[in-house]
Amino acid sequence: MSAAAKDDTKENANDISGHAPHAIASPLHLQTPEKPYLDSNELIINMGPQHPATHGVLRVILRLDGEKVLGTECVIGYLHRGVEKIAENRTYAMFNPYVDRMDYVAAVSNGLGYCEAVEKLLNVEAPPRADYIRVILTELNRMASHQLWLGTHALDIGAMTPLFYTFRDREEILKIFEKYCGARLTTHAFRIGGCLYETYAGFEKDVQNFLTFVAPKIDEYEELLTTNRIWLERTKNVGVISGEDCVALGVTGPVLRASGVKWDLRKAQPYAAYSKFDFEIPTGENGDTYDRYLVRMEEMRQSLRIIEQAVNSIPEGPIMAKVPKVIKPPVGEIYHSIEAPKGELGYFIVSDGSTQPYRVRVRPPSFVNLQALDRMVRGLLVADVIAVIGTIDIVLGEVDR
Amino acid sequence: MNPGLHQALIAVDTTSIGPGMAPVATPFFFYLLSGLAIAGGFLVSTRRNPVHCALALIVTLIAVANLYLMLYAPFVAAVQIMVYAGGIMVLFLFVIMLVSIERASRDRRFNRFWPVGLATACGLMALFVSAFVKGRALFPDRMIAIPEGSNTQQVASMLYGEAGRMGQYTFAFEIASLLLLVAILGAVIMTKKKI
Amino acid sequence: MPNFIMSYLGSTVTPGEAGNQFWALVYVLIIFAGVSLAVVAMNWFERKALAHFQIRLGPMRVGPHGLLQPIADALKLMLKEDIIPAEADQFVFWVAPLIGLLAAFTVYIVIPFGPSQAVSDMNIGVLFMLGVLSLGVLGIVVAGWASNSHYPLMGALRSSAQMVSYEVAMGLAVVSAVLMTSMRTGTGTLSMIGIVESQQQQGVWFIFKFFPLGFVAFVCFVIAMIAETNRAPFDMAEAESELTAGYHTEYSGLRWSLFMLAEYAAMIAVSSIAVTLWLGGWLRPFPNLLHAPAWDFIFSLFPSLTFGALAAVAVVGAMRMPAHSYFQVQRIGLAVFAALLGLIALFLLVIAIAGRSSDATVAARLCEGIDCVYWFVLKVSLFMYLFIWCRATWPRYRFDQLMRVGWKVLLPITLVVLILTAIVGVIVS
Amino acid sequence: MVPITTIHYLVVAAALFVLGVIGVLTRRNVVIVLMSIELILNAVNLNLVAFSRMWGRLDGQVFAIFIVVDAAAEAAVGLGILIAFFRNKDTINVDEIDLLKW
Repeated sequence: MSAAAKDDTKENANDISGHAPHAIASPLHLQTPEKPYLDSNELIINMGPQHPATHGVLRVILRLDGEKVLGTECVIGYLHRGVEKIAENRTYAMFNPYVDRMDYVAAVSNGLGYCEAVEKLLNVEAPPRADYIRVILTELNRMASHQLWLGTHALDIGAMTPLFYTFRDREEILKIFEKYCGARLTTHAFRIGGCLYETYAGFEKDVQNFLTFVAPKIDEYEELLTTNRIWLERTKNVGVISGEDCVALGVTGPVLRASGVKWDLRKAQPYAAYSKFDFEIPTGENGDTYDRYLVRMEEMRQSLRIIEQAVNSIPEGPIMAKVPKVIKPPVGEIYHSIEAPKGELGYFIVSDGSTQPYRVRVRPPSFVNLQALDRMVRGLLVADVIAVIGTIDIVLGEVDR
Repeated sequence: MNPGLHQALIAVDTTSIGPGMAPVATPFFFYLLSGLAIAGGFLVSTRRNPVHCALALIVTLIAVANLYLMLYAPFVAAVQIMVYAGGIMVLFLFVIMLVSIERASRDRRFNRFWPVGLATACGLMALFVSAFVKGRALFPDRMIAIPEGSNTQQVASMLYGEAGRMGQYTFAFEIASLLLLVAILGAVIMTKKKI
Repeated sequence: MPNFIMSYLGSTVTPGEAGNQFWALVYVLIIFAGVSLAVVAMNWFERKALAHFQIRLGPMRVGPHGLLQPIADALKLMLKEDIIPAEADQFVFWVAPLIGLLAAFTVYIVIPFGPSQAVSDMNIGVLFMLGVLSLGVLGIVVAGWASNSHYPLMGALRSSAQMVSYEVAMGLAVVSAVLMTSMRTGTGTLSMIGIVESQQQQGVWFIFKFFPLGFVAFVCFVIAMIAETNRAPFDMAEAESELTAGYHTEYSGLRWSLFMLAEYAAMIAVSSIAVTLWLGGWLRPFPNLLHAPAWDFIFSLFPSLTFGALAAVAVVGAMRMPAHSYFQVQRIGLAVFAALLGLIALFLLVIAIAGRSSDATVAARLCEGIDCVYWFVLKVSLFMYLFIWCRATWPRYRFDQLMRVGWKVLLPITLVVLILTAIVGVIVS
Repeated sequence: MVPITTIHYLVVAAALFVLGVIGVLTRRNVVIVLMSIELILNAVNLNLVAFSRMWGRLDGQVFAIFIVVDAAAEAAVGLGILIAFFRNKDTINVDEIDLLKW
């Protein structure tokens, strides 16, 4: 591409981002893996914020040599709503629905993390029945999140059909949510201290029906993709990242496990009722896109196992612990993290003893995992960038908050 | 050549090829196609933007291919369209997009020596005109029929030979294939960044 | 005047060969209208078939079972504002869709729908069609460049590289089929009609000739033809998730629909070529084996039976419409459509009976013509289904993998097949 | 109307040839110079095919095919050199390509 066109892009990039001057120049300061011959072939393009494959409003500035990626820079913040600041002006209970809007694909997990963090701060424990309900809904939500990931990831790589299959099955999960709490996506299912709603009549039966319904469907997805030659070519050895790199970058979740690190908070520091269930942590070996795919597929099956055990052994009893009407935690701070579908979701809450948190800081898995993008796509092609963005499984609501 | 004989030759020509094969409205299509070809050629040497030049050249190439068809050379016409318009011109467009065009479209169109070049071309044209005027007798008006239906077979037998014999041009044909191979290698080596 | 019009009917050569300009023009118009109609039908069929692959219904609202959806879409696209980006090269932007369209439609001149149902039978037919098809890439390249935008330019560069590469494999596969035409007679032919006739003479479709050589060449051609028309899984040029829409990102409205028209016309064209070269073109199954007037009559019934079956499907659809008053219009519409199909079936039936039973030249020729066109179109529609099937099943290749498949897999295979075909041909004859 | 004979084709070919020569000698952009060379080759081809028709022999057509092959080779190598040059000097103007070594 010509020098003139490149200059145009640079200017446009600056106009849109509106960064301070030193930040503006950064795309050109990206490290190059090898010395360029001459820059006559370099091309800088903006992928996003309006691009069908960036899962929302992610903007990736790509520096290309032909089709080869020399470097990337993610520009985020197009969906920034100031969730953490909002928390400082809301009571603890009032802030609860806001967290659902971060990772809106896995809203139940977000709520669980927040409720448990505040419970720790208050020093209360949810009753066992509430814990079991929480596990069932959270694992259902993990299924839903992975299904949505699979559909969109396959669509990014060009396979249209799995999207509709996964959406058909995800619909059943959303129906259960709707019957339980009236909402499908941003559920606000849990309250601080337990659950607000008792399970509806036939809840167990619905869940068990879903389990028998969905198990063969997972095989169906795998049939479409796992041994598909083109799928293998597009995903094997694409976006490889080593376990050490993952740990160094703070990457968690399936991405970390696919690189061979057996780290799952449900086992490492069990919360809710997870210590009572028997399940495996699937890990990969190569840390490539295909392994991440396999790990997530296996996680869906493990989720089914957990749900089955939980539904079969759900205890009777109260669903709400004794929590004061006005929540006023003692002065102090707490960090509590759970294993969300995308990785470690942590809440750091500082209390000054009033009804409102002094500071809430969220550690969103998508945001941290996204930082590995550049490491994964250097030297690959443009099409691989799409595949890698899909495989990291980001939700921009959570990245930008 | 007297006009009567001339007419007779033309008449013989069309009948020998058969009633179905004779092109219709020959003069009209000839003038249309040659007009297109020359207009395209003019645009190639005058347009500022290389992509416009390439499009004009494609028009010229297709018009010339149709002129070949009118000359009963369908195989050459097909080769012209396949190799020139479908292959070489795509290569040209590819290269135009790789190298700077924005700058080229702002730059001066002609080089420093353009008056000299133009004068030379005018001289050449004068030469052609004088040759056509004085040497009219060299180019008889006759057109000898070439069977169109077996054109491809005949060209093939000249290139490959038939019935186990080498054709007249088989050796040249092999050399040409070697030339192409060398050209491919040369182009690859030339454009590779690291060999 | 009637004599002038009727002069060609009863002839057994193409209008181009008969030197009949009037009928050549009529054939051109018929083909133009037919291909446009086929593209519209293909549009509806692709959306419905793809939808049913993906457990959804597809268009259902505009007309019964969305039958009028393509027309509504065409209207919408035609009425849309014609946007030319300010920085685009106006003239080139304007002319680019026309180049692709012209290239796609010009190919149909040599495609034989029957022994005399072609505009012209050029003796360089195969070369002509390869050459003209390769012109389609110019429209794409020029469109990508004229948009003056990054994604279209990348799409254009990708597709030019892709189409030029796959043309090589495609050409070699075609050459091996052309080589097969020379097996019995000693001299082969490049004429499309000649190729089908030599399949009839040799008594075998070239897909089964020298099994598996013909079959391998055919498969290579099918892969190359999917790549050549920029369809999934080779839709690099317009990879939606990577390059937004590739070379036609900046196009909208009528111009965009011209690109789509060109793409679908090219799909039908390359399928026709595959059918002609390997699947016996217009020949019905077993033309030599089941050669008797009775068999001729039975096979002549197929067109009317097909339309009758379609009419029956439409009738069942109309009866299964929900009883709600909202569906009353749709029910009537579908019934009318069924009646239309039934009428066509009846018409074809009458022609088949009249053509096969009497000696009236015009009726017999019409009947034969309809038979040929029917078998040809049937084979081509199978290819259309194949295109949709591929699109629903496979992910997209990456660009370097695509080039690798083209140069390192297809090219050597077609070369080897070509050489083996020549060797086997020499040994056999 | 005057019947079309060989001389007509020769005149067209001469016109194309002269236009090609003008392009080669006066344009700055090397890509366009190469295109003009293609124009010249086409003019020659047209002559050859017209003569082949005039004499009723196919040698002219065979020569035309060889010239097309030649043009393909020339375009490939020429454009290859052009790209290599552009990469090193960032220009494709004949005025600025005036050193044998850099």
